[in-house]
Amino acid sequence: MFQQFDKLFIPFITAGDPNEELTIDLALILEKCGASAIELGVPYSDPLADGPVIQQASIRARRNGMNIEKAMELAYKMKERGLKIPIILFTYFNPVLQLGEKYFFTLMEKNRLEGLLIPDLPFEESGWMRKKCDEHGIYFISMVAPTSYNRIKKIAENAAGFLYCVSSLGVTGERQSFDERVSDFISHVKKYSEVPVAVGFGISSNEHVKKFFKISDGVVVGSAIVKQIEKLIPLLTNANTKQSGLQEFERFINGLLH
Amino acid sequence: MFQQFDKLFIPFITAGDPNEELTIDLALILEKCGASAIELGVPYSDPLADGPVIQQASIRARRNGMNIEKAMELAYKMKERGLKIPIILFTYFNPVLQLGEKYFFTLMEKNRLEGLLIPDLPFEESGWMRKKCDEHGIYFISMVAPTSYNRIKKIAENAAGFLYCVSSLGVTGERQSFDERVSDFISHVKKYSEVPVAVGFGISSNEHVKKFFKISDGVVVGSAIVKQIEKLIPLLTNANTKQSGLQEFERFINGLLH
Amino acid sequence: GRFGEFGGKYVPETLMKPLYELEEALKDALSDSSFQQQYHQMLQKYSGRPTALTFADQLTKHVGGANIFLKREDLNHTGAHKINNAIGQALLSKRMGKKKLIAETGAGQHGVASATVAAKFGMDCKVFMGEEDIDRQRLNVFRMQLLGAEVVPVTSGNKTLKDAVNEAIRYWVQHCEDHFYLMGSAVGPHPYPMMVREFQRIIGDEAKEQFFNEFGKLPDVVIACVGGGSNAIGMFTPFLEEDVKLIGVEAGGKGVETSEHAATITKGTKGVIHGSMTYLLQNQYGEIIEPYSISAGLDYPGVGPEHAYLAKIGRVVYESVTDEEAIAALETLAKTEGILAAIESAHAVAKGIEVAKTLSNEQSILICLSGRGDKDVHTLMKTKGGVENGF
Amino acid sequence: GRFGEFGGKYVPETLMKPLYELEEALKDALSDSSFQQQYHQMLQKYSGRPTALTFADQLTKHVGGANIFLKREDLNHTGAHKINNAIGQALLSKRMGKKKLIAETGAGQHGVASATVAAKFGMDCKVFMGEEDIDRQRLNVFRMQLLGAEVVPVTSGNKTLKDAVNEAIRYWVQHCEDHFYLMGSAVGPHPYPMMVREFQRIIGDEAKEQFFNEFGKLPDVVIACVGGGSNAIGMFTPFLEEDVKLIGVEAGGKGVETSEHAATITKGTKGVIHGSMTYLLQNQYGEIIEPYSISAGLDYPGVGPEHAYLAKIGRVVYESVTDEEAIAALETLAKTEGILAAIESAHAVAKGIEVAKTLSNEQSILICLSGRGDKDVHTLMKTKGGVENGF
Repeated sequence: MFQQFDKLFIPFITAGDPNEELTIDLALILEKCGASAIELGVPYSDPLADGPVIQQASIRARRNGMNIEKAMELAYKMKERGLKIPIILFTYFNPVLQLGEKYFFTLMEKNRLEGLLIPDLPFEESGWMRKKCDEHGIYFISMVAPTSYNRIKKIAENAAGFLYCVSSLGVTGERQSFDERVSDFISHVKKYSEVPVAVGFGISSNEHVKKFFKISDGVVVGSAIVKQIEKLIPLLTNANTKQSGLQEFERFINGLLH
Repeated sequence: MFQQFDKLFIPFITAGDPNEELTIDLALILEKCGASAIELGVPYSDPLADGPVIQQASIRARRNGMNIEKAMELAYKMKERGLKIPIILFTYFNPVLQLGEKYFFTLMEKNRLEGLLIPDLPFEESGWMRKKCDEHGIYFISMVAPTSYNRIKKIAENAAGFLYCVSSLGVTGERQSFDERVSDFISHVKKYSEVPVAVGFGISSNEHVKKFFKISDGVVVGSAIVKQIEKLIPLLTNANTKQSGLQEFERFINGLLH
Repeated sequence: GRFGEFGGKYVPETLMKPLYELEEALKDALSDSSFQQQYHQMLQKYSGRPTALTFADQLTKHVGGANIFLKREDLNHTGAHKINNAIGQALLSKRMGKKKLIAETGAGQHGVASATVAAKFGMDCKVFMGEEDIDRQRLNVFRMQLLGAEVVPVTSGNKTLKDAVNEAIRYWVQHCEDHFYLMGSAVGPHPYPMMVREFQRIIGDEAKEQFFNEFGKLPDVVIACVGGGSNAIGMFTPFLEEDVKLIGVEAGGKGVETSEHAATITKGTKGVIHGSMTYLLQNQYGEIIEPYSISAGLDYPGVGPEHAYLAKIGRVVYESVTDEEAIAALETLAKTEGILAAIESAHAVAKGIEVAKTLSNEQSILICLSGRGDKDVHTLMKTKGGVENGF
Repeated sequence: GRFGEFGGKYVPETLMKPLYELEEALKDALSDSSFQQQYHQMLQKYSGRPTALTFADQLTKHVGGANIFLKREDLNHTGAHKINNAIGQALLSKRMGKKKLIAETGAGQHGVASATVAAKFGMDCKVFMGEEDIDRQRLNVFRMQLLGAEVVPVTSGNKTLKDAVNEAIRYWVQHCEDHFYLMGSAVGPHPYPMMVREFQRIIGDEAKEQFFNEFGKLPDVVIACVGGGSNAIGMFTPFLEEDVKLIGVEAGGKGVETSEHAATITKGTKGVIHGSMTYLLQNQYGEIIEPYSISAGLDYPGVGPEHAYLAKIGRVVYESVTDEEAIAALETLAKTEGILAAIESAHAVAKGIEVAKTLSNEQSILICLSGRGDKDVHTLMKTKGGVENGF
């Protein structure tokens, strides 16, 4: 689905943060700014691959009653409100497991979700899930990390949609700079990948975006965006200032990209 | 020294309780009431053979600055004030030890003390001390207890002054009643003793005194007297009421004996 | 890396390499007699193994029924079985050239064990501990600091054990190249459950040998408490192939019919927690439910995957004991045997007493006394109303 | 009943018979192999003996000099050497047909050990404890109660250990026919010092054998802390006839040049305390002076008469270590070896570190680690300013 873009820009937002309505508003702005797809995060009680910014967003969203089922319905509502770009459901494995295979895929299809990213389901554990996604026409997004080494080939060759290349060790969250070896790592990954390679984890400035647009097929931006949303909550959640909040968000995203 | 009396009445008082002056006053009253000798207790930090009443008297006396040396000087003052009956120094062993043999006996003689009773110096440990007392013409008072059994003969045969017969197991202090076996015990002791046998520990009523006057040569009364003194402290230590306090004490002693 | 349908490695991609490395190093170490010798020598000369097998004659007399034996893990250095595993993993870490340890802790027991081995091996040690737990367990925090460890307060989630594990994993993801994650129970992604089992099976190996040497047979029943389940898996492993009834005892808290318990196998459902497929306490959306037990060491929402498997195939029976029953057993054991058990271990004792009554005096029950109760005296005092109440 | 000019039986006449009986029973028991077997079996199967001999490799490296070895009495059931003696005396009491135990306790360690053996042997136990100490050691009071013992508050004197002994003796005088006085240290009238030595020499016997079996020789120096001196006499006894330097370490408190210490041999004078001729802290009138040490277990104004004798004849050197030096040694040991020593034992460690520096790495020092420091964590926290001060 992603090969048609020049460079991919895949923003992450947490479903229900700060509320359902605004999640849709924000997604539409992201599309307007040129997003290639939306990574829609399901808030979870134990998000062990996430840094503090996305953890906080999870807490806010769960306080609003968000859960995996509602998050999936939110994708449908986005499409209803006119979102055209693909939506990738970002969720830990356990919520998926609890919905059960059949119900989960029913919800994926019903809610018009195009992709699935499960950060705690590595290649070795995801065979069955990749197969099921294939059957249902859903892109199962695979990740490779700097520590993946001799597993890169296998993962890359089996990638669907795009290949999520983790920039560096650690959880999600902003980073000041990146290890110089990251270029080598990305070009190594690209050798094996038949799908675009997007880099994520820590990308938080225009400088970063430009750097990775040069050496990869695109970027995933999570914490930087979620942090901006957190900052804008007072504006966004007040009816009088909501519009200026959304404008501010749009300016932020444009600043990041251009 | 004691064979001249019909029945011995040996009261115990703590030196310096409630104060030096009163200790002398009380001793003189005891003599007036018919005491055969005074057992003058040296207050000690760790009186492990004593019950709570004499422990408390020790604490009061030590607060007044009493110690073994002053207690011995107090004996001298009693004699100066006209006391005729013998005075037996009652002291734990350690204070004696710290004064040193030579100085201790110098003090005994200088202060006209006729007897010595060391509750934590049993027969086996007291050979040397008994010999020294002999040399200095001081009666070393020995004790026998209901648990002395086969040691009674040896102790009794070596007794000087009188033989202190412990009425029952336990420390000093009043007792409601005595084991029936006490008579057998006393008559057993008397068989071996060439000196009078006085019974002590727990004798606290006229009834007790009469009982033991019948079956032994006398009694030692400690806690009952010390307790009475404690009760009279408010009267005794007030110049206006001191005399009535002493009269009260005299009445108490007479009541005990007759 | 599987126990039937349980276990696995449900972790971020970054951790796959350190887990493979660990698996490799572990396999290599376990088959290297010099490593085995080092490990056993440390257990013997440092931790005081073999621990005693005590015949609880007074308890047996008091209860009436089967003879009750106690495997005395409370006599280990630092007071519980935790040190067996900590020694094993620290030695492995050293062998892998990693001189920095990461550990999580709830009540502080595994934290203390980790800090202890880190000191003895001259390693750095960071212990992740929920802020709530830090508040409740200041003495253990101080002990870890005294041993030279850094205690890292965890402020995420409910600020308890589960979150300490999350945070330790997060830290590990970032520092996996030179840090070793010393996990305290038979949980987590493969090879952790297997590794912890191998470093704890000394409990069962010794107990089996001690019992057999003395009586020429095996006990009829073996009982151990189950939180994450490390002492239980260590105790059960050598008996799995034998004709011995095995009972794992979960924390029933205020009763498994209430919402306040930690009876993961009894009441939980299958899912993924801390990188492993197992039973856990969760809601319909797979969100983890905070468990409850008076015993901090059993207060874990998941359970080691091998226990989930052993429950599923029926080889081990898992039952639960309430707070109240555990405390009563603790008191009975103290008064009859002069042994102050950890509240965790008292769960096993409670079940042992119950089972002993149903057996004859020709039969024997072996209970794993996983730790001592000194750490619990504060909790007990609160429960019993303290010295003043003439307890 | 004498060690040179020291020892003896300075007690009320009433106690002479029970002391003779005890002497007789002890002699009889010690020469009875079935008693010896019972005693050793209890030590092994209940208390977890033999305790480990640990090479403190990291401490040795840190200090530089002699090799330092630790005899790990901290690994005993209830956490210190006290249990060796409590087991021995309780067995003897049972043998004498006395089913009621009396014990004194200061900080509560011997009280807990006594309550423990009373529970295990199905005996009654009364523990006399100063009111001051009860206030300071509520957790240990609760532990004793949990074990079924009655804790009797002592309100006489300074309401501390010395007075608890006095009160226990007073109670014993009254109940000597059916009660056994289980004394906690190598003090008191004959045969107590000898009896406690015989029930504690297992420490030295084991350590000597362990060391010899491993190195084919004996250590050059053996060090133990001395309060009443039971762990020290137990450790020293098997080495008395050997060419080994023996050092007893007293509590120097705030310095032996101040009035706040418990250095009985170093600074005391000869006298009688608790029925025995020995060195003690006293004034010119023979009144006993309350000692001071940060360590509750060394805070005793007298010392075992055999130590007085060994000091007098010069076989053992007695030196002192201050509070500050002991705490520093405790911290060093924790950080280098992962062992949290009792503050008592830390006095021996401090001296060991000092001595090790003066020796070569061909020489060895054996230190008796008499107990674990869990009980002292509160005191340490107060001393160090606690978790908050970033300690």
